[in-house]
Amino acid sequence: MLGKLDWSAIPFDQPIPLIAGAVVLIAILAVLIWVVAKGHLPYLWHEWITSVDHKRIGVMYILLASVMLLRGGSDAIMMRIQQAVAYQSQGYLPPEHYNQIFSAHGTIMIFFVAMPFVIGLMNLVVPLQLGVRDVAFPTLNSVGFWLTATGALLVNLSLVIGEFARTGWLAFPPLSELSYSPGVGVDYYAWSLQISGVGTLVAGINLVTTVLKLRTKGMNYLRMPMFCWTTLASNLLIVAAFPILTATLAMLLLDRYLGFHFFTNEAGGNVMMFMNLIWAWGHPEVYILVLPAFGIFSEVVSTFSGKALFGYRSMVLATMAICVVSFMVWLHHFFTMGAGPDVNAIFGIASMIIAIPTGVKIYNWLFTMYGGRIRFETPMLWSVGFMVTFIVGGLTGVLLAVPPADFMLHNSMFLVAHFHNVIIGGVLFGAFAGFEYWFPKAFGFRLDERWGKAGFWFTFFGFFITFVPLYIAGMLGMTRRMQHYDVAAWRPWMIVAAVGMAVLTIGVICQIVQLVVSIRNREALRDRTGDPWDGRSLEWATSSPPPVFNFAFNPDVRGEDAYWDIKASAKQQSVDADRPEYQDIEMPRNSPTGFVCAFFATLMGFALIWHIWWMVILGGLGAWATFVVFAWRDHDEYVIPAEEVAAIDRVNVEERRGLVSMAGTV
Amino acid sequence: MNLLDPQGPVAAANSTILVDSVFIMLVIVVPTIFAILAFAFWFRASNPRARFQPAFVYSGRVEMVVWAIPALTVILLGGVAWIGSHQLDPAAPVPGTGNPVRIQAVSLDWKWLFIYPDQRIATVNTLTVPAGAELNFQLTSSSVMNTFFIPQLGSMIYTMNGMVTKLNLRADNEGKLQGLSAHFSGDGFPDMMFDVNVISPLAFPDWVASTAKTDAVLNEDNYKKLMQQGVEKGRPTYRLEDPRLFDLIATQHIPPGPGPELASEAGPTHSGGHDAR
Amino acid sequence: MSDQTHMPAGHDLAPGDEEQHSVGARILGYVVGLVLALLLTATSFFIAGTDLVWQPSIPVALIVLAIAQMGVHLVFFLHITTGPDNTNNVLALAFGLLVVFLVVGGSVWIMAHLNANMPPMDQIMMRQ
Amino acid sequence: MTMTATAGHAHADPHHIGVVIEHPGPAPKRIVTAYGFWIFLLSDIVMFSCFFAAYAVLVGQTADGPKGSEIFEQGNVAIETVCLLLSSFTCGMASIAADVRNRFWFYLGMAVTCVLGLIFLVLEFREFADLIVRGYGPSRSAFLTAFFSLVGCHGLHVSAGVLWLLTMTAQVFAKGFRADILRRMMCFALFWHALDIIWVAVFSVVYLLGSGT
Repeated sequence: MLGKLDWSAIPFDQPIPLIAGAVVLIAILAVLIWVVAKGHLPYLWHEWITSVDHKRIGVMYILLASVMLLRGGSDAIMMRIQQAVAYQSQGYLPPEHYNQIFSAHGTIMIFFVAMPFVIGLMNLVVPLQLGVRDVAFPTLNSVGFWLTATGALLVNLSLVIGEFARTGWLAFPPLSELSYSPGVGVDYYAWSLQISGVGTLVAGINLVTTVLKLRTKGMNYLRMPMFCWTTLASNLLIVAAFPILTATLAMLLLDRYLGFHFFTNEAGGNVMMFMNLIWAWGHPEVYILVLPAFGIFSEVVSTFSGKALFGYRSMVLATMAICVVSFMVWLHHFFTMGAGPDVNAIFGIASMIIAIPTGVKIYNWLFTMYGGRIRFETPMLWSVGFMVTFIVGGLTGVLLAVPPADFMLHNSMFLVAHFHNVIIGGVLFGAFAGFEYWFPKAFGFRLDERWGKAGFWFTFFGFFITFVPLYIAGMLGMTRRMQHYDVAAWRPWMIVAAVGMAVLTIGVICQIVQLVVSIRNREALRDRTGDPWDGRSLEWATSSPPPVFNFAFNPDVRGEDAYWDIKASAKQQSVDADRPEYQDIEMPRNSPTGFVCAFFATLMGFALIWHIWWMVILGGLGAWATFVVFAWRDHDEYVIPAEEVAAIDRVNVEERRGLVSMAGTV
Repeated sequence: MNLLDPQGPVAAANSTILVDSVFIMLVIVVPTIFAILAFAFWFRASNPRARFQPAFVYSGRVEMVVWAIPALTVILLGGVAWIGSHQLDPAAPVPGTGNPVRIQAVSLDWKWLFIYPDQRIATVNTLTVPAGAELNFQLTSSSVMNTFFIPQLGSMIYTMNGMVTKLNLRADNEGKLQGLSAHFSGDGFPDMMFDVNVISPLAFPDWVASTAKTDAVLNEDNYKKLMQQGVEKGRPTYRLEDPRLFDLIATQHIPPGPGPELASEAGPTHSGGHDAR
Repeated sequence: MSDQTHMPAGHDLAPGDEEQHSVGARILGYVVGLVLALLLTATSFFIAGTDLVWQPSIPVALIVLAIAQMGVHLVFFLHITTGPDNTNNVLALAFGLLVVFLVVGGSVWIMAHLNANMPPMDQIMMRQ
Repeated sequence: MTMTATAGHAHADPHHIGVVIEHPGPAPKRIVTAYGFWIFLLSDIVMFSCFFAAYAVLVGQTADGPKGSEIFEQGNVAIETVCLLLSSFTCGMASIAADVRNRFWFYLGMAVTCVLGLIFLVLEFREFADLIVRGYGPSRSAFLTAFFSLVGCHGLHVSAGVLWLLTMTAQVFAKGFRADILRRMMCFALFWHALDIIWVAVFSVVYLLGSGT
């Protein structure tokens, strides 16, 4: 009846996950009870869960990412403590638990923190920057989000029901094959990634189509803000790379469920093929994450320097070059497998070639600052911090692309330090910069500067205190994923890294406090202009938060160099010019499709993991039925009447006109 | 285990390339970081002496330079990478004094088996080699992937079941080194460290002779016992019954190692956990 | 980028859509496509089974025929053209094909080198 | 606010591009939908390419089991191919009928497409069942694993296509040729033609190349 599921799946003998799970469960229940008791449930359902508004979905993506950041961060803290104490001893985490933790940490941080964070920001901002009312496929957008959330839910479920993979975040066979990982851990891993992967693919298709086909009048390609360009590049990579992940995991699952022989030791399976395919996805994935961050930094640096972005065309060229070349470098993840000198050298050189456009980007930001009037508000701090940090990451990255150097450093703590250097220093700093920068746009009030800056400094120094020791440990021959070790020389560095982790944690706490403080002081921090930073692109041309239809009139973009002109003209247009006739606006109707679909996906994923076949069929039928019902509906749009548009817009315009005339007198 | 303290020619070349590459890049990275901080500081909004130049958004000259700097660096490093990958290919010969020593390494769950087919001996978790001689490694795995790595001798390489990878090394100085597995392979992975004893070429035959006197014999049956999952705390040595044992493993005539016992099929498995402790 | 120079932006076609033709012309397009595709298929099957052709050249011929047939499908069934109204569609297709080429070609190349460097079982046995 | 005035002039045309044709604004829904689906198809083809790559790598790994030339039946494949080709044609006819809102020809075209698709599926199912009965299932060797996965993946797509076809025909029956249904019909036609293209690669690479030597 319940497949492999029975009481032994609950880890009663392991206090840490059980307590953690209980705490999370109680928290969720408490929130639910509060929501129901306060009568917020209808609001939540109508305004958020079933919403197809790209801004709301963007916010939900970021919320998911933030919650999962805390989960992944807790894993990181546990790992750093374990390695600090487990010198010539077993530490406090037994191997089967420690191995789950580092696997979950990697999986969560990449798939459920970094990905949703950047996708959330893109969702929130790109339609606004393009001057349009929504993304190309609003309902699918909601489906994509909820499927990502399903994946996250399944990963967290593994904490209390069963176990998570003990194979590392990429589940290399044959260790991940049934014979060496007979538990459900790898199944949790694979199914949650398959389900959230569908969500990511949907988001990618959606955003590519949005950028290419939905631009407001006059928004030629070379007038798009840089963030739109990096969004395009990043989502093209999603569309091209995620199917590879889907196929690879499908092969692994076929091996595990139906006795196929793609990657097994037996019957001619080839484990190297998994390495090859997973990295053919894995390397573009890195650029999927970091390209949007590059876009955010471009926006932030130019805004806070009071200048247009330096070398815009170079930036576009560099972005698209990275997009294409990132598909030609994946072998550098397994130089040490022995593919021979020609293959190694060619892929090594191709990997270095990516450093050229990336370097160009750094210099362009540098010269954007040159001759600017730089305001060091929190987003700008993150950006300058990123530039310094990321260069170090780039240096070690190019170093690892030199095969003979990689022969010594592959899989070492040096490598761990390197990719945290680029993922934290690049993606996470970028996500935080974007968060601080666009928060007022999403919610209508700014974030507290003092706590934000404190958060930055703690994170910045915490990062270096944590990861410079790991670089050194790598140079001392320490390899990754050690549950314990007996080498005295490594010990001091692990202790320093644990201290750094504590500093990093303070940084995260500062940001949580910042959020709380800002919400409490929201009236004082209110942004009435819609343009708190003196921004340069169209998202600042509407109110904060924007009305559901974003723009009462689709802006008409003129002028060759988009940024400042667009804003100037857009502002004047919306503030000064006499408004033409207001017209009815059609907006997509809210739909529970995404949520219902995710419900069945969760059911199906869970059933597949535990081999509960009747439930699999139920989930599959349910998902299909959901789509049929969705396809059958007659009215997928509703109309906001012209009077209502006018009423909303006039209030905004009045408010801003007052502010602008005040600003003019200063 | 310091990578910058190489004990053989391969590691020496690797670490020299490593250090060279870092310095080549530092030549541009340091000025760039300095420029970032300097520009950020000088052009702060509160500095009245900084000239505001909002029109400075394009300069053909700067763009040329900006593309040229990373491009030239990459050409230089690319050259190093090309030559380096050919000369330091793991399978490339590393000439040494005296006869080369053939060593067949098998990664087991979770220990290392070193077979000396010509000497007809085998050791577990300890590798004894003569200084100065070329060491020809052939490597495979009894079950899952691992990576064979002696940091101070250089160049790591994967071990995989059903496949044979090749690695040539040389140890120049007598002494004790440590090796490890650099690819996660399961619960006992951290215990896959092994000792490397580099002894004088004169003492090596003696060591072989004394090892060959051991009672323990490594044959197919004993090997199958050895490859069960578990951690080996001792340093057993064996007489090798059949010098073709490695070929039998590599060609899967001896089937791959079994993995954890299936008693714990559902839920968190603890097999190996108690072994590792 | 192309809309910066000459492309009369705004005249886009959906992938799969044809420029306005009469029904007769459209049907004719499909008929031509079907006939060509059937011919190419028949040739493929014929070549694979015959010994009239120099044997080692058969794989090349089959691949060329397959590419030709895919081209026929793209042109006559999917209505992909080089016209300016199709630029975006063709660019997307080109990107997709590039990725396919890189993934398949790269994988085969890498795996061939890996396999060559790690003599599989039969080779070892022959050496004994 | 003093900057705004100067900025307008300074940035008017810094790159001296000259003629610029204004972007006309968001594309109509039909183009947006079809383009999105086009992108999906490309991603689907990338997914297939992985299975092709796996097949290319594993084709020699027969583990003493049968080789391709020993199990492939040319006649069967030829019939399958003709079925799919004809169904592509009839699908094209159905989409023309939908565009001119001719119900009879639309239903006829879709029905024939469906039947041809089903014949294809039955033939493929028979081939698979026959192989499994003979002990040459996907667990027999890595080659058979790759073969079953690649061909089966295409078969699954065809099955999904048939399901989609039936659902959509029912919709036309219930709702008529509404704009959103016509958009879906366009996507379906793209899907069905794309499956045919993939099948061309499958029969060339797997069956024809595999049956020689």
